[in-house]
Amino acid sequence: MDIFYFIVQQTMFFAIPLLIVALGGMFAERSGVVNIALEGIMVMGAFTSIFFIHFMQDKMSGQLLLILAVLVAGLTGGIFSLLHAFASINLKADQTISGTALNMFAPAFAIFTARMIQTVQQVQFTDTFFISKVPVLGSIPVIGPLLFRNCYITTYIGIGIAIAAEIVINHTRFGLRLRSCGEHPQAADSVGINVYKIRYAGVVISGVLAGIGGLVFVVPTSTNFNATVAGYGFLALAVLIFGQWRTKRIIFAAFFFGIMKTFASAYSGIPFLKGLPISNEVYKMIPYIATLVILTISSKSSQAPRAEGIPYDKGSR
Amino acid sequence: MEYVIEMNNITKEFGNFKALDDVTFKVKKGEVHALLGENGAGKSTLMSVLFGLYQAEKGEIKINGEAVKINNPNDANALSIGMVHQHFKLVHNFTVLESIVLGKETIKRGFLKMDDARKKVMDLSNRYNLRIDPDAYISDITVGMQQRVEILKMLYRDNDMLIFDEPTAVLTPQEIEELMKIMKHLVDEGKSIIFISHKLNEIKEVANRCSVLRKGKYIGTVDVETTSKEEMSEMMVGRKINFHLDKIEVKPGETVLEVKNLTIRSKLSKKDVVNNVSFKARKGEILCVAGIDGNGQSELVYGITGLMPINNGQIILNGEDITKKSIRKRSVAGMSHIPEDRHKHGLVLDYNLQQNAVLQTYFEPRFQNHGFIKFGAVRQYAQKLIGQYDIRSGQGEDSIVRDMSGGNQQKVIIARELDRNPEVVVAVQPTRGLDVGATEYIHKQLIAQRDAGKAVLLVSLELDEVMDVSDRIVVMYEGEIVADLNPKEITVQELGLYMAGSKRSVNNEKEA
Amino acid sequence: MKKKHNLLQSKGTSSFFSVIMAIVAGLLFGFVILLISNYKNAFPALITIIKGGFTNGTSGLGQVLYMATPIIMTGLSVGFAFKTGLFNIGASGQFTTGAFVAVYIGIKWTFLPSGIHWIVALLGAIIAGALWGMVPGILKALANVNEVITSIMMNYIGIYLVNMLIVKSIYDPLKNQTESVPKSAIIPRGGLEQLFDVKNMNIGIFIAIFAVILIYIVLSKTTFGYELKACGHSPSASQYAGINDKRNIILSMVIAGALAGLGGGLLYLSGSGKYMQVIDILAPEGFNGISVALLGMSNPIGILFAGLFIAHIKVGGNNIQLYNYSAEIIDIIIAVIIYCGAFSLLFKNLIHKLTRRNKLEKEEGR
Amino acid sequence: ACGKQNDKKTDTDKTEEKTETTTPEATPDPTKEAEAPKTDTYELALITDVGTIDDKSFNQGAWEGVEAYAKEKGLTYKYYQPTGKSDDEYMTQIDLAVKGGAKVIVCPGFLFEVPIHTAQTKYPEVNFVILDGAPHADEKDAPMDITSNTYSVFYAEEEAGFLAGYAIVKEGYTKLGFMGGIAVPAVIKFGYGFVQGAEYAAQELGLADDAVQVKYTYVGNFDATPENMAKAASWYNEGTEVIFACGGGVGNSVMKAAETAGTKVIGVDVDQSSESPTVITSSMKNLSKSVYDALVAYYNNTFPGGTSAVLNASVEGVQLPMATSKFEKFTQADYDAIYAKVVAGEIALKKDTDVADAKAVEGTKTVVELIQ
Ligand SMILES: Nc1ncnc2c1ncn2[C@@H]1O[C@H](COP(=O)(O)OP(=O)(O)OP(=O)(O)O)[C@@H](O)[C@H]1O
Ligand SMILES: Nc1ncnc2c1ncn2[C@@H]1O[C@H](COP(=O)(O)OP(=O)(O)OP(=O)(O)O)[C@@H](O)[C@H]1O
Ligand SMILES: [Mg+2]
Ligand SMILES: [Mg+2]
Repeated sequence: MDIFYFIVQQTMFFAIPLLIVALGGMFAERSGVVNIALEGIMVMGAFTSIFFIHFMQDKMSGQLLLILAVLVAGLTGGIFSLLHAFASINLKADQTISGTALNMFAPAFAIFTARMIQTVQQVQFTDTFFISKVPVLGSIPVIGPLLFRNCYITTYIGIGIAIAAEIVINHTRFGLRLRSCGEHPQAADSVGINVYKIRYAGVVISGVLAGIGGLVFVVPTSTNFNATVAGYGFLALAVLIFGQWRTKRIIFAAFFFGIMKTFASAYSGIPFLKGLPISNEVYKMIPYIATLVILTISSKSSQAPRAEGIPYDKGSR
Repeated sequence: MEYVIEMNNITKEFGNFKALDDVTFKVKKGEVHALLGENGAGKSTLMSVLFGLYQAEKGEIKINGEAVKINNPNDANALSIGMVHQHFKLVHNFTVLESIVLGKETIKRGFLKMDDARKKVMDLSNRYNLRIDPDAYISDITVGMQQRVEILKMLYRDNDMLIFDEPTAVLTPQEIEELMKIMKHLVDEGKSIIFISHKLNEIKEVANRCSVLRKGKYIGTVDVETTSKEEMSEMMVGRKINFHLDKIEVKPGETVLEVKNLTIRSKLSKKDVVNNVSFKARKGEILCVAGIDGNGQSELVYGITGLMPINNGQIILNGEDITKKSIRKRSVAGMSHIPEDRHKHGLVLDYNLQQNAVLQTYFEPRFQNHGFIKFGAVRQYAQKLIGQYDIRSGQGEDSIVRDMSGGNQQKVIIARELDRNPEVVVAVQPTRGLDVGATEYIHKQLIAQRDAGKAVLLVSLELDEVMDVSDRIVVMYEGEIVADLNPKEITVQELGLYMAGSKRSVNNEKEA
Repeated sequence: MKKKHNLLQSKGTSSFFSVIMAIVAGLLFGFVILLISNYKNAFPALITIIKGGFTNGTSGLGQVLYMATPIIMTGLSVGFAFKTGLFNIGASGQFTTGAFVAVYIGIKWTFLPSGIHWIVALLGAIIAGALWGMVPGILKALANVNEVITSIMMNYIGIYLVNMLIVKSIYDPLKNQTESVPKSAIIPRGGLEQLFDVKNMNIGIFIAIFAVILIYIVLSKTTFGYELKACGHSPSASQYAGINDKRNIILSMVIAGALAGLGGGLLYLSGSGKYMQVIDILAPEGFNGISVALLGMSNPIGILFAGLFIAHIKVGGNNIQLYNYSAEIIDIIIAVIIYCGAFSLLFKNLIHKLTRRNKLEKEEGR
Repeated sequence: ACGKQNDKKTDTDKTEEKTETTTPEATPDPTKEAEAPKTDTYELALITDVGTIDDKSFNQGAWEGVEAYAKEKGLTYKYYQPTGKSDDEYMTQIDLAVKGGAKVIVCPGFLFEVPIHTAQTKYPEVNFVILDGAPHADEKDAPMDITSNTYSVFYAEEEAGFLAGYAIVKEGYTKLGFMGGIAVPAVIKFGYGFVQGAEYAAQELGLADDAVQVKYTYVGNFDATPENMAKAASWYNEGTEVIFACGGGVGNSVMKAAETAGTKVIGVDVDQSSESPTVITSSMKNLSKSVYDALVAYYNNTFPGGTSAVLNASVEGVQLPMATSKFEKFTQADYDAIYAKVVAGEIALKKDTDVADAKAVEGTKTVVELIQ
């Protein structure tokens, strides 16, 4: 049973950042803007927020600091994503252009700035956020050890974001309008919806979430930030597509990938996997191969938002 | 306050192209006002200006006598103007209800609250007899229902001035009739309607007055009752149009295309959308497949041309069994195809006119040499087609097809498909959305093909076209052929009965 | 006069101008950063960046060519796929597998005569890359799986698989990298090492240029290219026209993969003392390829110059270390240049408008 | 043509070296001079290898040595960062450093073996210090070929690992882990030494057979990744008490896992105690000291050029930072005692070249569980 709890707890560390960022990507793409800048935005979000923690940790600590850092990360991501929005919405440019540029810019900027400020590029932080057991909730049998021990508040933030995303996309006016812009912006425009504004909103939400995702990625897995999120932005993109641009499926995809990753990296501590004559490198490949296989089976009916990637031009027919 | 809508001296430019040049257009309260003009005359553009999708460079708009600025559809909406667009603006994976309320949602604390909306929509639906299924997805409903959704969108917004941009181009005769009734009903309730159509019969039937545009310029407004169709069309194109098609008698020759027991099963519904269909198309004959939209005509054509796999049956072209042949092989064997959906199938919209002109022939020796394209030959060929088929566009053979008007896009396809000197022409709604001039031209081209001894398989939803152009008519109903008729021996009314499934003269012999 | 207008109107020219604008903007931005970090040396540093490969005589130029070769190939790979409507984000994995097979053949197939050995090794790289590109192609064509996600997956599978195979076959455990490739499998120098003061200069750049020209011809002069682009623009219309779109999707990815794979071979057989290390990092050349393709506007010739340009200012960026600036500035500059590429549409429309107005006026006058 | 020019240049440089006036490489090529008129010059240079200058590990350790000496003597100094990883690209950096006026160039890492082999003859007036490697030609199994302007430094990592393994078992831990970055010689030596140190302590303590368990793996990278963190977490979850994190950024992942599991980490290369409270000690090689010493020697004209040294305990090449270690039972006296034994060569340690894998260095009291 212990090992089961352990697997679930570890899975969270992989799945939650992927989930948050992929959901961010969903908002952008369902508004019609492809956002391959997720990786770069994650780097920026993680960079400023970890820096924030680095400077503030003498004055405060614990969950308050982390929540403030989450705000900083989101704010940074949102602002940074405006560049993407401007290029792909106002300038009607190919959306891979600014995405690629942002991905390139972010790590270089993070390294450059960190060195300017503190001479070393790693930004150190002290982890005062770890929760070994949530009071009361952690004591519930099964559920407690599963969800409320050895965790970070960011896990709940992630889950909260997922629930909110589902509600916003499917049950609010904004969500309805956002979806219409991603599928048929001319239709949206003809009923008086400002496609540009909605798309800006979509991209900025994706930026906010990707920024938060960057922080959520770093906090549980390292003691410093070294200008990289190890390709998780691209993986989040994959999770988004795997999840067929739908909240519930994205949640599934993120956790599927997270659990595969957990098996792949923690197999040596998992009894039933430990004995198998499978090498390290094969284990590393498994999550990706499994994803490929599942995709092959499940993609026949997959349909991206129809207007995704196409700049909206009022005049065009 | 005589006019509800006054558009004075409107000028609209796209780049340096004047789509509207000093156009004046006035609509009275409670009338159906037709707007007539060739393809590309600027009708849709004028309406888009009125609806706030485009801003005019010059001119003023008065609504109910007051000068207004309409910067976006919201402004139009606020002024009680609604529009059914030429190309429907519906989101394919929204439900009917969602589509109607989009942009004017009822909400409670930010959350959608559909119940009120549903009630209002259903009330309207009942009141105007606009039958819809509020929970069906747009992608699953017929074009006719989509149109009703579009109309309900306007009514839901309590609009008084309604613009219908070519609403009938995609409808079946029955649906058109229904729409005419609805329009009259709406006008009776005091609403004003602008009605764009290329079909003079419809204008005659429903409109009070008619304004004519030609090449972006305002020509005049006439009273429909006192003006003949001929007069109106002359105003429109600047010359006399011959409504009577001169067709010489041609004796059909041997069979070119034979379809035997063709069956196609839908992947989604698992129904036989084409059910054991057999017919022969002969040389020197225009065989028309008539029927109400959605009775399997599209699938039949997809099956014949190879765009869709068939489940059973045989297709024989000039004695050769092509059932299993690729699209390319069929095309090379002499099958031309004027597709139903010109944007999806007929054209590579981002290619220029030249490139589209050789879409079916680029691999022929006249256009390539060892895999290398002969650019000079392609250009010359495109120029030839442009001249021959009067294709109009900004930059001639270098125009990107996406930027061309719908009518001219269609002409590119027609030119390409007919110029290949095919054995059989499969034409699906070749004149959809085209003005009378262009329609006349295309009909003449089809007849010329027939006169030259080709077989023409024409799929059309328009009864006039069916009756005028074809030499023989087969009627499809629910995937089956229910009648094989001679147009000279039946009336339109009779044909309508076959199409509606209330009469049949051919039995579906499974064994045959 | 007429000539001039045609020149300005042609797509190529206006693209060229907008790229120049983007470069100027990027350099200006870089200059600002130089000023902020240390204003004293900012100007000479900027000059050094602009001079790039021209700073150190022939050795600098040699370096540019060396650095440009692999990213031209991955750029070509990405750009070619773009042209056919596919986003090949998997150039990295194709590059890696190509490199591995090249190195493997180089090390193991020493029975091959020396004039042939390197050619076979490069062919191996091409085939490996092609296979790696084929998987997303097949999955896209037959199972409707988005090629972006499969390419990302194939990148990771590629790196881990190659790591495993290296360790099993051609591993130098002391250095955690492959053994060194014997001379017979190293791409010939062709006398270039005498022209350029770089020890290991070779004819790889010519192979890359050859690939560029080949792809250019295929895309713009042949019926095959016509088909591929048609599929890229409209799969349904291509299908209607009897073009086998599934086959073309697969072929596009195969070709894109082959190009990236060849890039891997060219780099690791360059004899520059570059070894494949057993490390879990995706080859950055693949992602740089996206930048190169975008900067080159997916046009093969444009990609060639984009690759050379990026290598050029990277060499410049390396040299500014002497002014005590860190080389990351170059990445920032390149990012800004690519970003400003987004303005090209704006710029192109402007040129278009101007020239069209002139043309119309002229026509009216006539 | 180029080759000739080079020869000429080195000739002139040599003559200059004799007179020992200006910085080397200052005169020969007037065009080059004209091109870069005002660049600052840096007398001491370091070129980073795979990591960065601030990697909290190998490169940084070496850099600190350069920095310390330069600051002390008021010399100009600078590091250079290659644009890519290949012999040519390293060579380009050496060229650049020489152009930048370097007299001594420190190159951390065996990746510099081939480039320095070229550079030591191309720039005879410049001196090179290579850490963890010795120059040799670009051929398979080429022997070491070192000239009088190059000093090659190796470290007895197995001794450093030994000290750590010994101390940790003495401290009372028996469930150990070794998480190496990539299986390069230095990392392997650390690992083997660690296992042997554990065994030695277990023998001393008279523990039962197989009392000490060591999980042993190389993760395949030098980065802080969630994968590494999950791997470490799974070990801790299974009962591992201390992990020797031997691979740059991998350490940060392991520390993270330890922080959440409430367990311990052993750092590597440099004193990593400041990185995380979980770092109980660090298995150090005295990178900065050895670099510093080499520079001192150079300026005292006693540069040990032409030699390759293995810095071991006897020259304080390796150590545990006792001052910052968080031992409770293991005392300074214990440390001094074992250190003396290592210095005296009383303990024969097996190295990477001696045995095939870590399984082969386990003893009766220690079991190694290889995780591949
Ligand atoms: N055009 C359509 N025709 C038939 N069914 C459809 C259509 N569009 C969507 N559906 C189905 O209706 C359901 C709701 O669709 P929707 O797009 O809202 O996704 P969802 O299941 O609500 O996912 P999420 O909540 O994550 O957005 C889905 O099961 C979907 O398969
Ligand atoms: N967004 C646009 N950009 C450039 N040209 C346009 C645009 N919209 C319309 N045009 C051009 O303006 C002219 C008028 O187009 P419009 O759609 O108003 O014609 P129409 O009268 O509605 O024709 P149809 O009967 O074919 O619908 C055409 O020549 C068309 O090519
Ligand atoms: Mg939904
Ligand atoms: Mg129109």
